[in-house]
Amino acid sequence: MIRLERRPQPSRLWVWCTPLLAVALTMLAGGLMFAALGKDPIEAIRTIFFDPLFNPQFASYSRPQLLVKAGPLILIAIGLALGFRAGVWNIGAEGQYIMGAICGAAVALALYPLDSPIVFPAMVLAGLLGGFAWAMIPGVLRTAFNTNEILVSLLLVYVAEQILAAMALGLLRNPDGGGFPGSRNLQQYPSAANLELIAGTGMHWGVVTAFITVILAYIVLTRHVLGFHIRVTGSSPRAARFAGVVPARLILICLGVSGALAGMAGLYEVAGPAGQITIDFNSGYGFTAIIVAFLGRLHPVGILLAGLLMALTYIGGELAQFMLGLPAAAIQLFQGMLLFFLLGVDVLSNYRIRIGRPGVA
Amino acid sequence: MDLSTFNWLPLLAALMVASTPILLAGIGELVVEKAGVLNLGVEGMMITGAVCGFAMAIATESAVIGFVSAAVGGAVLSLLFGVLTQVLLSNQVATGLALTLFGLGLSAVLGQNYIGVKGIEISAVNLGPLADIPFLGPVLFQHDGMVYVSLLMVVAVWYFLNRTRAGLVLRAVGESHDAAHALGYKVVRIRLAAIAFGGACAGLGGAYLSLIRVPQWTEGMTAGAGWLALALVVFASWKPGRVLIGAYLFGGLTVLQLNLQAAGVKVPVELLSMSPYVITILVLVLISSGRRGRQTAAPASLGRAFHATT
Amino acid sequence: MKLKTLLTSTALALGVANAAAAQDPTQACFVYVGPIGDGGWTYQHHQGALAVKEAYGDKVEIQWQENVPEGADSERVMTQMALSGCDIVFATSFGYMDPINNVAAKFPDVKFEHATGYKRMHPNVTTYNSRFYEGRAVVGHIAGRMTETNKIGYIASFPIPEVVMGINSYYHHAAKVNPDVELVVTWVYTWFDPAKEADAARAMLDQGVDVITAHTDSTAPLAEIAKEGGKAIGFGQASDMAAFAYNDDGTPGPRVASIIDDWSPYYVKRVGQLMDGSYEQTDSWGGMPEGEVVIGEMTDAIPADVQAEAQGMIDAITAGEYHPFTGPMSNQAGEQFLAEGETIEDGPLLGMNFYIEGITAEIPQ
Amino acid sequence: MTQPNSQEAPLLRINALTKAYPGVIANEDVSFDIGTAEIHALLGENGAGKSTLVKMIYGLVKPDSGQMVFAGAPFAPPAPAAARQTGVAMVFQHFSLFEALNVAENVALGMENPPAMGQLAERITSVSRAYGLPLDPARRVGDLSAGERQRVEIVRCLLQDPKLLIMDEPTSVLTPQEVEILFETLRKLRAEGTSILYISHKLEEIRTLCDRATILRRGKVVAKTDPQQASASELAEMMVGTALKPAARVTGMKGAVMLEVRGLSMAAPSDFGTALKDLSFQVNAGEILGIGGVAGNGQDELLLALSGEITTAAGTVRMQDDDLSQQGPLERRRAGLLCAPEERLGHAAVPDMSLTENAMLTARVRENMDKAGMLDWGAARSFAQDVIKAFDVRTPGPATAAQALSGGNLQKFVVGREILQQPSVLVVNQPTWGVDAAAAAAIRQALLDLAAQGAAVVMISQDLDEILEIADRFVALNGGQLSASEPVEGLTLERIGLMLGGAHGMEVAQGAPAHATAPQGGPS
Repeated sequence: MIRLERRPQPSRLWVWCTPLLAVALTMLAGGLMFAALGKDPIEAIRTIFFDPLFNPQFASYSRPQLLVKAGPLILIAIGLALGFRAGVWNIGAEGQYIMGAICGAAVALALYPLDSPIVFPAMVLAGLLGGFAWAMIPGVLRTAFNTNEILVSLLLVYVAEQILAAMALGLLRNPDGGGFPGSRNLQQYPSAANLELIAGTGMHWGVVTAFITVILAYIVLTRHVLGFHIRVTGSSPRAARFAGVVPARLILICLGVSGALAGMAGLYEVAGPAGQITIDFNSGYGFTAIIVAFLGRLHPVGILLAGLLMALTYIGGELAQFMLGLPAAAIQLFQGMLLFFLLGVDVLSNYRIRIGRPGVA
Repeated sequence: MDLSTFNWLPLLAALMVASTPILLAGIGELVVEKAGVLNLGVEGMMITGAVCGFAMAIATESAVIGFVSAAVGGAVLSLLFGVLTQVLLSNQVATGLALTLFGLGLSAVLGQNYIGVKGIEISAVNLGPLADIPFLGPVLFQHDGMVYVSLLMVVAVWYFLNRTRAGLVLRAVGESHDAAHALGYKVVRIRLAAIAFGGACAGLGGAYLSLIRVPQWTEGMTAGAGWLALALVVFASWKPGRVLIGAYLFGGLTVLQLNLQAAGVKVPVELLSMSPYVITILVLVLISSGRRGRQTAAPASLGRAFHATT
Repeated sequence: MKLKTLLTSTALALGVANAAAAQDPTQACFVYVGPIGDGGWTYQHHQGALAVKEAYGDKVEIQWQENVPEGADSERVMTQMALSGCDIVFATSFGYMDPINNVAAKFPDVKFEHATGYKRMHPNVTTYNSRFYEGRAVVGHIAGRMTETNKIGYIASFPIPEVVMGINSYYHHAAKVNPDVELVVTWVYTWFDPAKEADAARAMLDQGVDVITAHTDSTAPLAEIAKEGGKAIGFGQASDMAAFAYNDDGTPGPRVASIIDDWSPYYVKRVGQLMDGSYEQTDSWGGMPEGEVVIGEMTDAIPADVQAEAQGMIDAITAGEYHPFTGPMSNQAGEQFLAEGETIEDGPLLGMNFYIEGITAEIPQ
Repeated sequence: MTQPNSQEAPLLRINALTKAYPGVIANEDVSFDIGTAEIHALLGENGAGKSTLVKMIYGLVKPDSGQMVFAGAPFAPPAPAAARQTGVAMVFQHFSLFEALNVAENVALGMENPPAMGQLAERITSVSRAYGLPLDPARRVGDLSAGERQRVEIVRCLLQDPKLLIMDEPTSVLTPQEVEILFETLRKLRAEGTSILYISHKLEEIRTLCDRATILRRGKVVAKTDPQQASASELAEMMVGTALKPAARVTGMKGAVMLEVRGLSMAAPSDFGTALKDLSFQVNAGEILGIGGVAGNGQDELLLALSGEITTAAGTVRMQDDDLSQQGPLERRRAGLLCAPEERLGHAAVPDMSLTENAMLTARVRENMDKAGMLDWGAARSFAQDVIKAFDVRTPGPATAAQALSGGNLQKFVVGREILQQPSVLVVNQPTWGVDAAAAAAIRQALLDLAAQGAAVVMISQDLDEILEIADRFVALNGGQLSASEPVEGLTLERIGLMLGGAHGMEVAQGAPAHATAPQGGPS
């Protein structure tokens, strides 16, 4: 009989070892799946995990692309992790991401074709506020009426998607676009474009912001009273109150920050890699970021690594698809396995596995 | 065109059919949440059920076997979530999202050979003279069997939760797993059973899409129905009867806007498309701000991990 | 079947021509917006890709990637394709327009082909599209002749010119043969959601519509029509959807004809040109004459005379003798935009954002 | 009133039970008998192994070795259901109740084969009346008082006609009068032939109620005795192992009024809470004010109102010249008003955080542990170390998680953390609840010392003995209202019982012996 026994405090060793174990298990199980689909498992694993980093043909391109892909994931996940640590469950980052993109793009399109250095900062601000405002809806409902923020924030994603479709077809539609849905391409509006800062590095303002946010979040969580209060609130809300935390204020801060970061991520994406508002502009970053946040153990550095790992499986998965002819679904399944293993082995950092006579009847 | 020529009768009949997938998935998720577990992976379980049901129905030419396989498929997938969250104590929100991702991928891999295959024919249940009753007949009594199964399921779940001892135990586990454990109830096993039931119901809901509603297999065919089912449970404030009302309301809104369009009435489509979500949020606010609302609504242990300490 | 002979003959011809030039196989790469398993848009493009492979055998390699979101992801995917040695990249969704031009700028030696777009910012970018409205004209004609309730339906995806021109073509040809016909348009705001498509079909049937065509990709509307037991009909869309042509007992099923997007001739042609060196940048808008729009088998549900009329229209269009948008045609306000005998220019057609006279609904804004 | 039962075969024979958990042996070779129709006391300090032992009897935990014999047959229940079927019922210390469910549903959950709900409701009504524990089967448990909740547990047991009833610390939530009524109920059960295993650390109760006593210390049986023959101090010594000296009380000079509460009213913060109604009291420097009362009468709420976690109307909470009513916990700490709540894990301390972090939790403002929001963890660590040293907290060091400490050690840390910040006013709630005797004595002494240094101490406690031991004045908190204060000197238990509101709606069991003098039906 195997049973679990709670450790008095999480094991530091396992906190670092579990992700490696999970990746190894995923390679094993994924390899079996690829073999079952008639592909060479070793080649498939190599394509997913190593080619984006080391293949001489692509690596110089895909390495920076890792940053482009990971940037928004990290940015959103950091904000979410602050909330999750405080027990504030914003799972509607996808909606905040959309609203940030819409608001930021709307500012750019309203100012078009003004050529001025204020355009981009104004967009960033608008994106931030858009995401912030969208996150404030569950925030205010939670603090004023005690409405469950998990459900409200999730439901608002679908509302935001409808707004996005309406915007792409209506208000923000490119007047020179021949009636096709979608806004002007902001990449072609120099004052508004979020381009690579140093060519060939993938570093755009969003990635820079993500890195800065990782550092700030680390400092806040470990050194600042706000981070301390966040951790205390998540661990025991009553103790937090006792320590002087005003719960409503903390909820609003957490939702606000995560919404603002998601909104900024949306703005950087629409002004940069994506370029324009389209009907299905959002591609699930907001949901994937939740997973990234958990994979990173809600720790800023962990999130940085988890975001990069996630980006690696995306890009490596793409390579595996067209190099080896693997169906997209198999890659999705593979990512699902990775997540399951990561979530499953996490138990080792908080619990000891005991093999022996059952203690519990 | 005006509303006087609008044909309401078939709208009501269509509403029952359109609502059945989310009704099935919703009633299953209700039981799961009543046991104190939040499984956000409904979408993944539905689509897995859709492909399992379709494949087996094609293989055996039997709708019944198709639906049973869908239920089994959904339940097996849900147990993956169950083992992770109940035994390995992973976070329920993250695991549920991962389950959706996994289910979408799995179903697409399983369904590769069924693309473009025509589904089997499933006819309406013959209810004899009932079907000929004017007005009520066409609205209520000319449907396929699963519509009635879904209605029976609502009644059965209501009866189970409110009138049986097992249902009482399940609610008790959802309210306070520690107290239930102290009384000797097997919290983890009960929750696993509830999760499996939820998975089976979601599988049935998915199979209803692939076998009756559409009927065909295509990747991603659930198109967000699982999320709507999750909203539905909240909208219903965890009461089976209200799940029925909510499902028919949500399904009705979709059908209504399409019918109004078809009747030539100009409707704000985007507004109507987002209305189920907006209405659910309003309902949430109402039930949570009401006096004692919170206690009577959500199961107290919802989403919390349980680990027996002794 | 016609298609097959076309393919084999092309293959033979080109195969001979290129026998000497064959060293490294040519890599043709395809970017799909949906899953191949959608049974519609992406599925048909993939059939085209497979036709290329079948036509040239070892001399080509095809690679593809499905489910590629528009925007940044597609740009990366196309770049990786170019880096991996693709010689020609077909991007099969409108939303890839700006990304493909960005990538094309970086890889001048790689050919890029963009379906349904209009931007060719670099010499190595070609755009191509199909004149689906030609097919709509044919099914519109059939609809006008066969409706008994005088209500015909169109399940519309998004209010964009591509869809609007389809609606106009459909209605125009139905009204031409049946002035009493009334058009019902239902916007579902999705390209792919089987349940919703089924609901839309059901709603139209319930409101008395008995002929339905869809601008969405699934077979769900046909399955819904089948439940009417022969009282209503529909058409296959994008793919042939032959499964719905006949019921299990052999009687004609709900799908009486279909509009097939056949990308094979175009893909086979372009890859062939690339291999034999005759490749040039083009803006191609093929239709029935090129074999890109094909009307699938008309079943016996369609009366012989109607079949003959429809076949006549197909032949006329294929021969270039008839353009579905031929005047006189007016907009809803009654203003004539095509005079008697005048045919529409491609420019205005591609930007069409109004309904023609006789349609009572309004395009949603 | 010893029962003549020892000559018969025992109802339950416990033979050499041993149960080990990693790092600790909870029970080692425990053997004793419980006779038929006997009230058997199981006496021991916190952590002595009482809970583990009863969990084994109830089927929640399996012994590593040893056997039990119940009514002549081998007894090894694999699960509580089996134990219940054999005739064992248990009233839990921490209630095993479901707040959102009603009384009848709660009762049904604890029964093996409950009758239909309607029938069950009738039986609940009749049984609860017969034993003087009236209950409305349709009420939601969440709306019941602590005493009423205990009745639900007892009635749940009685409905199964148990042969052995296990009661784990049943009186901690009862007023003295309610305790007396409970005792009558238990005696009536004994007269009907039921055996009772009565777990407690309250010596007086055991001496008045129980026929025999088994005393556990560190998992082993250290003595078996007739409690009615032993004195309380003898029992205490057997339980603790050493003789404890009572707290040394230095009656210092009473100074000026430090804390004044005037007309404090507060709505119940939760559905299950108690509203505070017009409370007024003063505490002087150098004085300990004892606020007594039965659990659930507003103790937690009063602490919240004093700590600033809930603010109240202006002018209701004052320290000397400062009106603190509208201030939050941080401002109150700055002003010198510190608190130590009852619940150690989750309120006074964060379970999974280290002692250093828990030091930061409340000592940040007074001990200057931050600059402009940036935390000085070094300062927190050394402060935690100071607390550990000054209060003899047994722990490997300040990096240990709070939940890894024993109850007594953590309580010493929590109280010590506040005392070392040199408060002008210290409010403690249940300072020695669930704490071993040595730690309890140390904490009481620390409170006395603090008062002697000129601080004002408010001690909210449900342990009347504790109040009588160290408080100067006593007020009773009952239903969210305060009685007038009385000096502790010369106060009797009976007087205190009356101040606490007598028995809450309880009736004396029918046919109870005539010596039950408790007043009936006091205000509830």
